[in-house]
Amino acid sequence: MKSGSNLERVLAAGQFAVTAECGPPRGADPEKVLKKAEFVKGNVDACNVTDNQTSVVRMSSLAGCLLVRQSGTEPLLQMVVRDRNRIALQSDLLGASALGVRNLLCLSGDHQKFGDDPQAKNVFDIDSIQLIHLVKTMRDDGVFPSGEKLDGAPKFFIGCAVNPFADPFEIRVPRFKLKADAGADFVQTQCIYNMDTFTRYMEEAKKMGLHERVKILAGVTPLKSVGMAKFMNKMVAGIDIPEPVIKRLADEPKEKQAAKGIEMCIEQIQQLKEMEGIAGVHVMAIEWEEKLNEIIGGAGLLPRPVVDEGETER
Amino acid sequence: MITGTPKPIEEILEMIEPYEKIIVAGCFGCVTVCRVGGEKEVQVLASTLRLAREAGGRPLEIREVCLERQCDPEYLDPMRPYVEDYQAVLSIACGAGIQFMAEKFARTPLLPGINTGFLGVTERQGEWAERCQGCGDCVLHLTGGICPVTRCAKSLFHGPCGGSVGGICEVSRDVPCGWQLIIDRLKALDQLENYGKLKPYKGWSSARDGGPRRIIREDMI
Amino acid sequence: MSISIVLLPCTGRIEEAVLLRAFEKGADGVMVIGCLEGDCHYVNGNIRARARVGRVAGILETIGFGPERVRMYNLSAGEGAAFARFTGEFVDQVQTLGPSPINLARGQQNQESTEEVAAT
Amino acid sequence: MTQSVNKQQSPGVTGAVLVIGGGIGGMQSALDLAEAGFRVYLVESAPAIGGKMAQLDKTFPTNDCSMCIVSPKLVEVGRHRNIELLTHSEVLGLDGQAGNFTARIAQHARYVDADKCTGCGLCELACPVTRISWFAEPPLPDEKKKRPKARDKTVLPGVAPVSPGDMAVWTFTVDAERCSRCGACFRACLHGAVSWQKKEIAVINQDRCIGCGACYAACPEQFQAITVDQAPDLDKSLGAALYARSQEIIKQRGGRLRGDCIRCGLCVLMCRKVMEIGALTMVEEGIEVGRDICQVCGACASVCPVEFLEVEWLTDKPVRPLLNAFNEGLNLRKPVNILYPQAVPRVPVIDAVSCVRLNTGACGTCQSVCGVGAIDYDQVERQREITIGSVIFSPGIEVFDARMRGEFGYGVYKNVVTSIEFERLLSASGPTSGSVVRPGDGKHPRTIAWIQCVGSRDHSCNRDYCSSVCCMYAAKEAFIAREHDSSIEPTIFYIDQRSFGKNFDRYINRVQENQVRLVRAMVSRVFEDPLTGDLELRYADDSGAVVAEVFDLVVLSVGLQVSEKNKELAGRLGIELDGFGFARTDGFTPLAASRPGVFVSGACNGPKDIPETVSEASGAAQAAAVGIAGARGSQLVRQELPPEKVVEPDEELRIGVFVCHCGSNIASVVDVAAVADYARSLPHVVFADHPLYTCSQDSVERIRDLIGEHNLNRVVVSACSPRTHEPLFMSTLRQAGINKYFFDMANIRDQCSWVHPLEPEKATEKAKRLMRMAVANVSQAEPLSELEFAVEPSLLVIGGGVAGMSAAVEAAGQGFTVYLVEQQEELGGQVRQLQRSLDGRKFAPYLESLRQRVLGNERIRVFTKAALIEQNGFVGSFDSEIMTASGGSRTIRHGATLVATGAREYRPALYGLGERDEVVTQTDLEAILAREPRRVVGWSSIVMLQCAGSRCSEHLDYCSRNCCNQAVKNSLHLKQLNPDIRIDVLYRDMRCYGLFELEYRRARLAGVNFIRFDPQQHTPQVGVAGERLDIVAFDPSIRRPVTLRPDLLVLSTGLVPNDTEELATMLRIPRNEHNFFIEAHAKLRPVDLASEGVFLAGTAHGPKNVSETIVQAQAAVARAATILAKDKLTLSGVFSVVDPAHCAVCLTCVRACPYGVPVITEEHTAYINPALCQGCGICVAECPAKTITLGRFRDDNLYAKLGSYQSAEPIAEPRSA
Repeated sequence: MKSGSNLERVLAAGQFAVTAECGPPRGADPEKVLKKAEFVKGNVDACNVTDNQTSVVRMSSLAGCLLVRQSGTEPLLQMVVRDRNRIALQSDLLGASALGVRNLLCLSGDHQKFGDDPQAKNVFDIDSIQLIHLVKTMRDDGVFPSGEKLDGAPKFFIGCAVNPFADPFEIRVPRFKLKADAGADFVQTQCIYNMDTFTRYMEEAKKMGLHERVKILAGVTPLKSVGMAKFMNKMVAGIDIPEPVIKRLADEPKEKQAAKGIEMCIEQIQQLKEMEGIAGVHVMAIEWEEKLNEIIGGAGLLPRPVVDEGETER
Repeated sequence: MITGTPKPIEEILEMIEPYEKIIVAGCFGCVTVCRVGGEKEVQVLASTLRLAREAGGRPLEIREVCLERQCDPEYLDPMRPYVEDYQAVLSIACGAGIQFMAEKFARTPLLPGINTGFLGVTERQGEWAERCQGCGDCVLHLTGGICPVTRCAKSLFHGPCGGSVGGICEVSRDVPCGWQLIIDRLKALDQLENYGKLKPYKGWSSARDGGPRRIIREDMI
Repeated sequence: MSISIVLLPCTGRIEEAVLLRAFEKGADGVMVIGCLEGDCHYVNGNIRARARVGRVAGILETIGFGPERVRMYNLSAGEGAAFARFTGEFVDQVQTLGPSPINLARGQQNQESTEEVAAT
Repeated sequence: MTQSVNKQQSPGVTGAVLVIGGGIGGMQSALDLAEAGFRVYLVESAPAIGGKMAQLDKTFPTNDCSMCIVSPKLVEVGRHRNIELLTHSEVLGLDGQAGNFTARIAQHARYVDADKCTGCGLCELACPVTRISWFAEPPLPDEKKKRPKARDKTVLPGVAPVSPGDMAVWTFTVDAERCSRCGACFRACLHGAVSWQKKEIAVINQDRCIGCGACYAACPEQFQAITVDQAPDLDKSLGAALYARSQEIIKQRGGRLRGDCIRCGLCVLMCRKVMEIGALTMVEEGIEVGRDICQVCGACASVCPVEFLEVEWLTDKPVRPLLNAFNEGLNLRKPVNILYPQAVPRVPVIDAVSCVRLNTGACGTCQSVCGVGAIDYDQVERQREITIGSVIFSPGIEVFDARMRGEFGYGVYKNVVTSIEFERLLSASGPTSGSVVRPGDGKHPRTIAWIQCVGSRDHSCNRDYCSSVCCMYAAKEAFIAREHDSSIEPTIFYIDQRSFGKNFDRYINRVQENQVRLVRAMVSRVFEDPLTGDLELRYADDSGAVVAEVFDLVVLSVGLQVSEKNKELAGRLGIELDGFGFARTDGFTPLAASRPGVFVSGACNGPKDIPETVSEASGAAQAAAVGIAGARGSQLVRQELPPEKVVEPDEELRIGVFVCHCGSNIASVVDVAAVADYARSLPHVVFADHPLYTCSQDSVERIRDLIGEHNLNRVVVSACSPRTHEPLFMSTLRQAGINKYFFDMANIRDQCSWVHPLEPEKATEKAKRLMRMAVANVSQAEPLSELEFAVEPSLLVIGGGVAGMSAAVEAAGQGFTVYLVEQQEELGGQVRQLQRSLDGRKFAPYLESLRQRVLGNERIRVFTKAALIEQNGFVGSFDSEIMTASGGSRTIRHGATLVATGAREYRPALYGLGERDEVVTQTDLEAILAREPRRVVGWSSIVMLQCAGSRCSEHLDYCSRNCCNQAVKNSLHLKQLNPDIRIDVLYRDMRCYGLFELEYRRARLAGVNFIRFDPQQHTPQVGVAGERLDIVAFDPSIRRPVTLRPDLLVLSTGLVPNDTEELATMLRIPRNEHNFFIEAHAKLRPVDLASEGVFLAGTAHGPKNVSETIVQAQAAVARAATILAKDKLTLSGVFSVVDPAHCAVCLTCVRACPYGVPVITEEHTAYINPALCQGCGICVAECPAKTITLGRFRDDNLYAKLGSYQSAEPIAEPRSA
């Protein structure tokens, strides 16, 4: 066990893992986090806590993680390289590990242009792949990247994101491989709608044996309406929703589209479960956490297994 | 070349508000080439300021000059005899030129008439684009001659990020994804294997993060 | 209000400083009259002139003279009637705006407006 | 300075050419010849040159303004020293032979002395006559002229209240000495202002007099006892005074507003005292009219300031309006008339039919107002003989008389107009100032129909040919009409869309996109609704049903035809015409008339549009020049000039100012003396004067003397437009020995007196200002030198096909050295693949003889398997590097370059071409017909498919122009070899333009089936059934599909240009998206390319047939000869100069120049070659370092003008070289 986290254990046991995510509030009220965490609780193996997603300022990811854990779910700390230089990154990692956070997701972070503070100076001292490498060095070698010895190495189950739908397609898998080479233990994918492209992606990844080196959690997001589907397809970089998917929603009357979206999401999870190399799903029910239970239960993934192996959570 | 854009007239008018008699100084160097600070722009700016001030009831006397370069001491000398006859110098050279002039003429306030931009190229008439950040540690040989530090909005060393769509960066429709360019170029050069290598963390000490930089070449002194 | 015509080889010769200088010398408005677009005797001089006139209009706006004091018109050499219509229209426009701020400041009574014409 | 005709010894031929016809063709021929060193006599029957093109509004397919592009040509012809213009003239006969002809020319009486006339137009303004009068029989020799007496009188009632002092008043007094005490004045005065008693002298009470002049009119002729005072212009004539007073009253009243009679008395005085009729009298109720004696000249109405009189009310005789022929009779003119505002020469002609002076001896107003004494009523027709070496016949065409097609109602229905009339309605300078209105009621039409082929393709009225231009001009008129008024809905009814020229199809598409409806239908009749004037058209639609549709206006697209007058003229010249009156020529010498030494060009050589006419005109100039090349330069007028004074840097500025009266054109409004006085007060002005006509011969000479007398070194003329007059004054300066750029002109006519006639004080102030600005400008003038470059008299021809070889032979014929470069091993080009020309003659013998003429000519150096790899230099002196197959290269120097790179047949992989033996192209078919004619007997059915790969975006997106004619030619040949063969031609539009229409008709009569298809509805399907081809086409005539199983499918494929990418870049000559070269101007410079000194001929320009190619080759050589025939080229002194001192080598000028002239040199500075600079000033304005200046338009010049327009600024130090 590299970190001993619940997620790592579930995956190590060969169980189909489920994660979800939880965005911290735009304020200091812990209740907001706790309320969201209630919806998550019992439905997942770990819950991502986002780090100033889309460059909109929110409660810090680490604080969010602690609140999530408090409500009884294992947190997964997201960390972007946009806002911290390598000094801050190392320091925050040590702190998170000390406070018992065991899952980590290394990200670049959206450009500040999209947030409330487009005038901010970004950092990007190192990039997300270099962050993976940095965490792995600290965890496995017990040294800082500078070569100085650590007084107690941090323990993390190291993850990162991959997007099979971004351009150019031909380097999507090589880039995945770079992340594996840098030391990623698991990946969560961008939400998948185009199963054809994703299948091709997986074929390539499998050819390189990546599914054996890294646990792949497939990302899904239930669509609330045809409007949301069209908007995401058009406006969100790296999201590819094929026309038939949109049409299936559009064929429903407006008031039934949400239910249809959930039905489609469940179907998709079941398909993914059958796909070789997929170790779990990451369900991103954006501002729709209350449906997690319905979706995950509907996909036959409840209750979540309890895997005991070695040490348990403190 | 160093590029720049004119400062808004309102901002300049505010800057020169206290003065009745100023010099508008252009530069025949980079800012002439990028058409923001040459003789022509001196004339346009001077005329504009005179109009605005006289219309406001406070005529402004302007001496229009254009120096060979504002970043070499010898070229500043011709201004010395008369610079103190004026209350301020409004320079439309780059920030380097303006500062250098400020150092040389200690008793005269120096005002910037342009916003200095970046090290860029003329993509076509009237359109300039950034190519280099002067980071002091060039990796162009590894990236197909395209700089990830400058051309990627996030200066990633292992791009592209998920924000690359159809070769365009999510930051702006007009910005090509630097990493798409690098990959295309590596492919054309048959050097795609360079992509698959992990790159070490960049040392930023040679860039601006190391503090104001200075080059001293003993052999040339 | 009266009009003075300054002959140019092509509106492509007109430049921002010249247009601004006309205002410094007391013009209340400046028309730039070139060939029809796509029909420039010198290929694209009128297109370039249009851009420069646009820039000057922007400058005039920021310094409170009003962008309407400078305008580009396109005419073919045979369109005397249209020329008269354009000048009438422009003079009316400038008259509505009144004397340019600089003329007001100078206390000038006689209002004038110059105009530049491209000969082809 | 002396002017002399330099008569060198010539080798038996005369170095002069007679050009008949002053339209665009004749002008082009004249200019090309004069520039190439020949003297030209240009004879035009109209009073001014310009022809049909001057009447057009816009031109297709570029929508260029016709007058804008033609007027520089007019000026150039008018000013050319070696072109003698004989307008209002006619050729009576031609004797002699090629090389030495004598022509007899009649110069009709113009009644205006062209040498004296300055074109001010005052005569036309003052002339009161507006109708063709019914003149009384002239008195018999011994009969005394007597005043007519009215018997039939009526009164036009309506008098406005008038009191003394209301109007600009003349004063009348009785001359006691002469008064006969008859009391006529007393009786005539309606205002009690005359006191008289029997046997007493009458006295006029000035307090009661309203100045109507009734007394003056009534005073018997033999006494003339009443004198008039305070009458401006009465010293000239009463007519002049009446005009002046009429204008004055109009001015006072603020315009010519219709109203009751204001008792000004002008009409009465005009009729009685000027026209010597006396049909009008003032009576209590109004004006009494002697209806029977009115001569209906319209003079009374034309001086009436309130439009009280209508000529139609005055008489029972038919009123015959004097229609303006230039405006196609859509408005009125005066007997003395300048044909149109831009006319060259700008000299009026007095119409002998309507002029009152010439018919009755009365009036004479125009003569009295002419300030230079140019009116000469005694002028008579003058005959003269001229000797010339060649003759060019280019009299042009007239339009078909639409009355011959009575079913359309032209001449009966007012709202049916011809296309040329519509052209005038569109024109900004036309009768309606460009407003589209119905002639019937002045309403703006919303729906307009064009009916095509009126007087074209019509066997019934002996107009079997296609007029070639109507499809395009109709589309243009419809398009422009919508541009004028976007609510107009145009519809064009046509048979075939014959948009066969370069970029024409694209234009038609654009027109359709702009909501012009095209309907393929023949209109059978037009009916007028007599109440509304609307017109109902009947036609058969696609389904065959007869449709009736109503339009507001109908335009008949009338065809072109040769006028009877020109047929007679051709007879006098002894040249043969065909049955329609077009000149007979041979396809391989397309411009040579039947009489040697006489050449034809333009539409008299078959209907054609402007660019083809211009090509032919240049080509005819070439043909005319070849035979007399030995006498080049022998008849030229040369000018010798004194040396130019060098201006010293510290020389004092001495400015002379001349303020022109322009007769009264300027002086009637502007106080020219005051302007001249003001000029003297300006700094540095040492002399000022105000001549009556500054441009008259004596004034110009005086200016020359004054420059010497006062030691002037700068001159300003305040007069009219620099566009027309600046060259004259500039050359005057040069003749006086000072640099001609020390000059400026203020246009105080157009910009002061013409636009502000009602505000003389303000106009005068403005004239002062404009003059002051010119003085300021000239104070900043720099002497500019006009650079001279030696010319290498040799021509580089690229391409050895028919175009290139013809050009080589032609150029060598003019005595120039020719370098002919051909990529292939053999000369001949694409025509080597072809068999017969459209007139059925074999190409092989022609090609062989042409080849021999090239190879046997010692002036032609041929390089085969060779290519041009580099060209440097500029017009007059290019250096070109030619690489040959051996790998060797050589550099040649030449003055001009001719591009004739040609085109080849397009062979698309379509319909089985290249796969199946029975699918061939038209070229393949021709080869079979030539080599294996017996195969034809074995065929029973052939299908030809037109536009195979043409006019479609996937293949060639243009029409290749030849294919329809080729299909017709080959069909006829097949029918000749095997009369029983069935031929089906599947086509979209049969584009047998011009006289090729006759062949198309012949083919139809010979039984060839023509089946139209519309690719948007039914493209023919080509398949295979069993072993045979199986073609299904929809036949619109029976409205059902037909299946064809031919022995052979012949594809009419188009032409594609040869690869010229490198050449285009090297010579900086642009190509269009189909890779054909783009000529310098689509209309007027069809064989010039954008780079100066580089010309174009043949299919590299666009698809064309062999005759058209030969014409272009001749034309391109004529254009090149205008350079090569000169020893040196003189270029304008106005060009851009880079001062390297501050050049930042930023490339801004390099990128901004539309001609690609600036370059960065090895000395690290931008350089602008003066020989290439066009002088637009774009680079000057763009240069961020302000280090480029342009001759007369430097910042100093512009700032001086701007600085002086509010008040005289102290003038900056004079600039000097």
